[in-house]
Amino acid sequence: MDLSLAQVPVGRVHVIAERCKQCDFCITYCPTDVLIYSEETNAKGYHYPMVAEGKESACVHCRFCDLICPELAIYTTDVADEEDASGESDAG
Amino acid sequence: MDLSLAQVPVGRVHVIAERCKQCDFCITYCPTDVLIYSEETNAKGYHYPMVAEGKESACVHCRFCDLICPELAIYTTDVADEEDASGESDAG
Amino acid sequence: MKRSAAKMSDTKNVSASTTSQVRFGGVGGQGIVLAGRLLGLAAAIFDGKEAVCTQSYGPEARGGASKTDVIISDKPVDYPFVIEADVLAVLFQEAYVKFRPSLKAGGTLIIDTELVTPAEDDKDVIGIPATKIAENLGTRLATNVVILGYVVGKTNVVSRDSMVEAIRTIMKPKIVDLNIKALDAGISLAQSDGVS
Amino acid sequence: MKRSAAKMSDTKNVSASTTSQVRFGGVGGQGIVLAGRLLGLAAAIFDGKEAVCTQSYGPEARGGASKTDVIISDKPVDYPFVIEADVLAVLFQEAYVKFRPSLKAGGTLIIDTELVTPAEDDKDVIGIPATKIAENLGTRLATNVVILGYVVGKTNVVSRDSMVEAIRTIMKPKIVDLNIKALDAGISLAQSDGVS
Amino acid sequence: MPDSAIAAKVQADRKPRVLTGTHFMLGDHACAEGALAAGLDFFGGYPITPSTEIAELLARRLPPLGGRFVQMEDELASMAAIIGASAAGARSFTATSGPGFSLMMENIGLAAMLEIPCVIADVQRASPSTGLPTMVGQSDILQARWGSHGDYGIIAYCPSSPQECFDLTVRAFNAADQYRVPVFVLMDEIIGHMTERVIIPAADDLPFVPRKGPRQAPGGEPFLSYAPDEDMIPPIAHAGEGYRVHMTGLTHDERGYPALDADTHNKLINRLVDKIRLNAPDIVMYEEIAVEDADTIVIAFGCTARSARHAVIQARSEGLKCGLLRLITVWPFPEQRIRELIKRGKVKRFIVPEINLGQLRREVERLTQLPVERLNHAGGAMPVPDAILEMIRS
Amino acid sequence: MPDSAIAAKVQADRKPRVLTGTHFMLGDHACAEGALAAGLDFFGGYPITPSTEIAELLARRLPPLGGRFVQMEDELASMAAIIGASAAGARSFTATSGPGFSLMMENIGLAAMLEIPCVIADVQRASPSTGLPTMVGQSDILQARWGSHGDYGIIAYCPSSPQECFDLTVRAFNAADQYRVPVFVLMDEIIGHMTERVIIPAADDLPFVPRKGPRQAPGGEPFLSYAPDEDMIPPIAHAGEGYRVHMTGLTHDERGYPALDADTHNKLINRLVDKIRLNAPDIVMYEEIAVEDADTIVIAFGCTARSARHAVIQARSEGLKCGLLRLITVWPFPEQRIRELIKRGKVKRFIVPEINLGQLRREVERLTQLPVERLNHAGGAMPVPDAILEMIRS
Amino acid sequence: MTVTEQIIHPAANLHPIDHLLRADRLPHILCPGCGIGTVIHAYAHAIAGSGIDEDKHVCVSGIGCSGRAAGYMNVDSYHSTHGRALPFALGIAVYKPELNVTVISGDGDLTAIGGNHLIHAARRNVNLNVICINNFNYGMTGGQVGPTTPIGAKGTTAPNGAVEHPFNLPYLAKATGAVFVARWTVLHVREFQEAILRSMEKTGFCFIEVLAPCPTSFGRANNIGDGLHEMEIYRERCRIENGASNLEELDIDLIDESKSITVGNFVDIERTPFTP
Amino acid sequence: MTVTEQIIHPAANLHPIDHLLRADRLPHILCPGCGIGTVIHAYAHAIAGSGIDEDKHVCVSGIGCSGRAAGYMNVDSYHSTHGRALPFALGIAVYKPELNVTVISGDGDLTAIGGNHLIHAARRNVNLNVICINNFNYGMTGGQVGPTTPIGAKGTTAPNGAVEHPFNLPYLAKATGAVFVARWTVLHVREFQEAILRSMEKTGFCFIEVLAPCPTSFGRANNIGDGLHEMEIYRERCRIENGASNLEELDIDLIDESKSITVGNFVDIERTPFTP
Repeated sequence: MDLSLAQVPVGRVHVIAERCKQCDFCITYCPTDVLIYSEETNAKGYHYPMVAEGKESACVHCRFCDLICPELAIYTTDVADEEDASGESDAG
Repeated sequence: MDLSLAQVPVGRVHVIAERCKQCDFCITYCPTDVLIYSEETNAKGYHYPMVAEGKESACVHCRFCDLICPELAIYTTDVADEEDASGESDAG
Repeated sequence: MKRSAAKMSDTKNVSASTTSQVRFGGVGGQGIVLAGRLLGLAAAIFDGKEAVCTQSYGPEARGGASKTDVIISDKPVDYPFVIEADVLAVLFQEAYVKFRPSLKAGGTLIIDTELVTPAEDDKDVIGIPATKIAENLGTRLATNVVILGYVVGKTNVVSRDSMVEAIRTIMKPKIVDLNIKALDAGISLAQSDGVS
Repeated sequence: MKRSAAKMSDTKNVSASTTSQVRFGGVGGQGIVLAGRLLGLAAAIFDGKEAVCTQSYGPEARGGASKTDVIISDKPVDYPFVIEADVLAVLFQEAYVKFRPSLKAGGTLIIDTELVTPAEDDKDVIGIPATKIAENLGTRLATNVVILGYVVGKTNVVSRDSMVEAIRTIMKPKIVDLNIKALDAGISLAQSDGVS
Repeated sequence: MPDSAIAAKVQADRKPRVLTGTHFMLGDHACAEGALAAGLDFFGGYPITPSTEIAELLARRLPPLGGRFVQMEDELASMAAIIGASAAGARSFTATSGPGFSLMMENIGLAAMLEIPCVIADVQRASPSTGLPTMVGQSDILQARWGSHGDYGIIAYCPSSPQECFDLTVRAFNAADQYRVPVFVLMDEIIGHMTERVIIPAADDLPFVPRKGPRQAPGGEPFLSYAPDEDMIPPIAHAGEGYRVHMTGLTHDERGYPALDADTHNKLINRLVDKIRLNAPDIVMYEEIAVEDADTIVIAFGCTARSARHAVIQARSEGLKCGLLRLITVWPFPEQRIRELIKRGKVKRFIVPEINLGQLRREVERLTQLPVERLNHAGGAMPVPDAILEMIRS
Repeated sequence: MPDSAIAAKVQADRKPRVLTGTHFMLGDHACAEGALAAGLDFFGGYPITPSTEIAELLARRLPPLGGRFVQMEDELASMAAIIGASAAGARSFTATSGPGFSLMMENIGLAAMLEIPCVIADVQRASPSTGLPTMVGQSDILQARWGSHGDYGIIAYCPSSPQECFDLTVRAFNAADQYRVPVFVLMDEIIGHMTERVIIPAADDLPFVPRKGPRQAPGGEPFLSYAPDEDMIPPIAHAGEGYRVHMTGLTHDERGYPALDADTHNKLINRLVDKIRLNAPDIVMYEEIAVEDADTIVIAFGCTARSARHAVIQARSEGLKCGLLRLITVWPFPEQRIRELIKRGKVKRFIVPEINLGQLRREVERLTQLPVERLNHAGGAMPVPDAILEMIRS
Repeated sequence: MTVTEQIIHPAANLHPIDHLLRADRLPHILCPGCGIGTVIHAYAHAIAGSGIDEDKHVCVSGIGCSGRAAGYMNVDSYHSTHGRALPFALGIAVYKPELNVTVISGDGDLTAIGGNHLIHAARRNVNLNVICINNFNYGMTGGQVGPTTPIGAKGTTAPNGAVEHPFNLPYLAKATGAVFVARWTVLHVREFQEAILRSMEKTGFCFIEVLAPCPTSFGRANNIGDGLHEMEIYRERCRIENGASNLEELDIDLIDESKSITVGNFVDIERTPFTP
Repeated sequence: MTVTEQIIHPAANLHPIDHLLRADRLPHILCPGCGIGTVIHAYAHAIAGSGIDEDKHVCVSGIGCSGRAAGYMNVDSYHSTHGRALPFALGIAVYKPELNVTVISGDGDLTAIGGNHLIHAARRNVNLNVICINNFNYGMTGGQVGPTTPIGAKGTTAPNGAVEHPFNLPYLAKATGAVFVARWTVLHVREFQEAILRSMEKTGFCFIEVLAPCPTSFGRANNIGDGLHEMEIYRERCRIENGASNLEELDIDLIDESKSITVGNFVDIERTPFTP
């Protein structure tokens, strides 16, 4: 599997909690182990991913959590991009 | 194409004239050119094969005319067999 | 229009209409369907009559007796098949056997002498050498048009000119002249009989 | 027999029959279909009553609210679905929202406190820690039987013995004892309320 | 290895062919157990909701009993395969729902034309097209009669309970063999997915009607696969029995050979239809409740008949003169019985509730000018008893 | 190279799309010319007697006109392909006969459910099964109405002449687009294989009814593919037009999204049936001869109507009070007109000759208790006028 | 040893193999020069030579000219629906494994409308002998092109020549799991007969493609002339390569005279047969 | 450079690719751990990355869990009948060649009931992108085995394990004429997405098999546990071999842990596309 990264930016993790079904893919396959499960559950009763304590700067915006997610429930943005004040996300 | 013969017996040609549709296969592919067309036609108006003059002993009972015939209208028997007085034909 | 109500006049003296029932009998590949279509075309389009052409198909593409019926009338033709043939033209022995009963008493029976041998007791059979004539014209493929020409010459059910138009309409240009020759050969043979 | 004509007596005082309508609401994988079948089996086979069990399927194999209805009566059951539930037991929030209206006024509403949060204005809700109880027995998979036990203890719609027989009949031997424990835990919890 | 697999299954599953006893059983499973009890030899099927439970049970139960279970590549293949197996002598069966039933239509016509017995369960769902796959419908009724091109006869049973899923499936196999015809068990999703008491009799108490075999030894005079007896049913010989049969979907003579003429066709097809039409008195089944003096007769089948029964009994208890005619066979349609009821002159109207837009109602309308009131739903829900009761009261 | 091939064809065949003029034309060819004249864009078909001549003509004529001709692998594929092409905006068409028609049934249901217009010619032959492939039948009449699972509405035209093969095929394309429904041209082998005068009008004189398109630009509010106007027909948007439509055979809401509940299903399916049933007055076509004072009315269609016409005119000339109601649409069935004729009180009986075992007769029986006399043949031959005449006289 | 005379038999009677044919139905309906009759003939000889009880042979056909084959075989024989001969035969073969079931049908029946059943029967390795008579078109309906029509060859539905890439049937059969795969022509009647015998010996899915002339439809449309002329094409251009490894290259091009047609027995392997 | 925070979005809103999905229909009906959602997601990204006008993309599906894919794509999308997605799509692609038509459906839909259309669409080289989601069983109906179920794997219609030899889909696609053939798993999501893009670029019949977990049916029946466990099988046993020449050897055996699963882009050739 190719998890190689183009560069090493800092990413911001976005979670759409209500879509999550707790499949574990994003948490398991995050190359930098950024994610853990939330305490709370969403309406369907699933625990959803969140950034682990101490991992706040660990996301490298590799987008694997985004691409692998069957529910379109998570994605990341490049903090640098945001500082270029480009409001719209073009993660796609 | 394999037209080789096991031995060289003498064959007798049997024609079921009313089945013939004059496709030419037996006449064309007889290895010893035994067959020609009849003058007369059958009920459907087809000329059927018959042994050419001078070819009376030419049939080697290779059975190709029989096997290739789409109409089951011709077969040969081994004269020798007949002299063994085995009445029934077992060309099949 | 959703609905067309026929005037009562439509329903008057239908029996007055004159209708010709022509049947061609043969075997797949002899072009009897073409013969029927030529006749129907000549009648329906160039003679301004009503005409219907139908054919029966057997399972065999080759070797089975088949027929083509042409009904020509001065009134719309309803039933599209021959019930009692005024003319029966046959090019194949099996077809002769199969369709002979469909000829009405006193109807015209035409056979190709080379292809059909009528029953001994079969009277008033008109045998013509259509195949030979066609061969003399260059191809036995024109046999169907020779016999068609004979039917036309014998019955005048359509005009010769309409037949020529029909041939020009349906056939490939390069075989038109040949077939007109075949048509005329049939017509003149019929007229030379002096029967019609 | 091609034909069976019912005696008129069949048609007398049907309304006299006593019928219980029990509905289980949950989500695929919680075993509410099994709960319903156990209840129906106990009633129909071991208590000699009439019983029908039906379930609704959604398109989702997982994640959609689903229900199982059990109708138990001393007369043949015709309509096989709950019209007004005497008992509604729910193990899933969506199912609570979807099926709450089907409970008749004064009917018994049972929820798993861990899985369902009732509306503030929802009165007379019986919340039980079925999941917790099942976990204490060794597996939350027995949650369905715990709540089933509670229903049985609460309503006596079938006898405890029949329920045990039903469990023995349907379930794999190695999990029978566990589920009987779960059943009894539910029953005793219900009776300890002293409501029934 | 498949043999060892079968051996393994026999180990794994020692259940007898006939599950004699009292059960709390799913309708689909009761249908499958009925097929087994009837002596099922071959099942060819394809998964489709809501019939899949039938195949799933047979996949477990049939091989250990020596039968053959094949999941085919599609419903066309399923239908062709069960005809082939039956041509070799197997009691054969498939189960499907609307979309698969549509795909089977061409070969249902073949089974009718070849007069090869087979049984097809159609667990009806809300249709047309994909519709509501998990929800109830009763809208394949006319398709079952007319779905394949041309005229032909069939038999169709409509169970109203899991018990009838068992009983009528057994009966379907017997009728298929007795009349050499494809027979349908027209279930609906509610009946198929309903669990209720099912009593299975002892094997010896089950009816068994064998196929009529040749009354001549093989090898002699040619056997005539299509020479009917007085009951209009010809005896049948199977592949491998030595009779050298030929069967064709073409119009054929009594020997089974193609005979491509209108007279042969007319004679053959009329027999295919008449062998069911004229034997209808022996085939038709229905249940009646209180029709004797009824001015209102409800005609219903399948799950709908359950609500109708409840409504009629309720209405009777209110003193209303109504009755129920519950159709157990929808095809042949019990024309004769309905004409009798009309002739009595007591009935003033019919009410026909169905989970379709009025299919069986059309059959009733053919028989009478009395009002035939409709209670239709296109699918997804069955009528509640009160809806029918309201119509009776009105 | 296929493009060059098309170019070559254009060279080879300069005939215009509409063959304006008077022709002596085969019924099958007149049907194909009707499709071309109606603006056919896509044909997907499979060879089957007696419809093959339709495909063969289109294989020559359609590509040079810029249309697409595809010979598919089977009839299931043919039907699916013409629905797909129509979903992209094509006027699409297939032609078949009984066995192929049976195979198309599932996807005919899809076309009805998706409300995607398409035209299917079924040249009926003697059936069931393979039957008599080269001989006439009229026994797909009820299959055309009920052959797919579930309830749905369709339109079916029955030409009685090559001229009507042309006229009604043109009409079929217009009706399909106007009502968003599959439309059948139910020919029979005799009409399909009959050669007769066909007059093709000038292109501008041909009726053309376009599909109702969206009344909104793409990209704005979601387009509702299933929001009907007052005529019960929703506008349609096609693949590639930017409306991002979704269409599913599942029960769906006005947006086209799956909505798996009984109420949505009931509403949708009732509309699918009612949009034809309630628009029937605009759709139904028939021809009448001398019905005004008739005590005997013959009801016939297709080739059978030709013998019926002859018999009725003959009988009238004999002073018998009879008339002919020739059905041009068999579906929707002209119920209203027949009720009117009955209400006049003059008609004493109906005679329904058909080349099947009494399919349309059933529809007449639903409307009256008057005698409905049958003249049926299972297939292979059409009734001679005298047979009908005898019944009129009797 | 006497000299040959010749015997003209009356119509009724009697070719030595007639007992395996429904001789009362001869002459058959097939056209002069059509190769299907030779296939029927070869199958009869194979039955006789198989050493298997004739009553244990079963023949199943689909629809089309080749589909008529079953109707002429004097064994239990079934003429099913278009494309469904294989699942019909599967039902027989699975229920009565003691029977030797041969499916004889055409290229259109088995590979166009019946293609799905072909690949699944091969995948399952159902114990069937399949003789696929390939005449490159639909004969019964009058010469439409099909999935075996060579590119450029004409048919009534491809008046300017077929544009679709045709199936390479031996490759398709191998790729889907057949345990015996051969291609012959009716001219190679001895080898063809041997191949049928081999398929009768083997347990599993055996597939034999046999090329046969269709003078009336395919021949006429493509100026091949009569059946004999198509036979001559086979004679001139067929190359026997038993065990050919490059099955993916065995496409048939009848039009380009420089291209040879590879025939032979290509695959003969063992694989667990289907016994559900 | 700031440190990451995390943003929890409300349900309604809004993944960056949502504009290519019918987001109002999310969450979809598929089970937790099912891989089909990842395929939908990858197809959306491929559309966005294709450089082709979104309005020119069309998605067609058949029936089954995978058949629901079309219903979630915010392009013109059609949910047809079981097995008929390919001929339905052919009608669109042939009539409007300017459209980029992708068929997304399941193994059962495309290779069991739809198998005939698959081999004929490949043979014709119809310009379609086919994404065949292989989860080794029928999920929607509750886990029956099918033509892709590995021998020995269990399903509700094979309680003792499947005995039929399964299809090797890349080999079948190549043997019938596909111009682009690939096999990936949803874990290889980047490579899979690249393969979809390639199929969108190419004119002709492109076939991508993508393995996806079905925890509820296949996983449970075969003790694989949840979707993650099946993903772990892919991670441990998949071997990437682009351009693999030995396609006939690429059968999948999920049960035997010693067997590797070959994935990659196997075929990428040019052949005259179907333009009737």
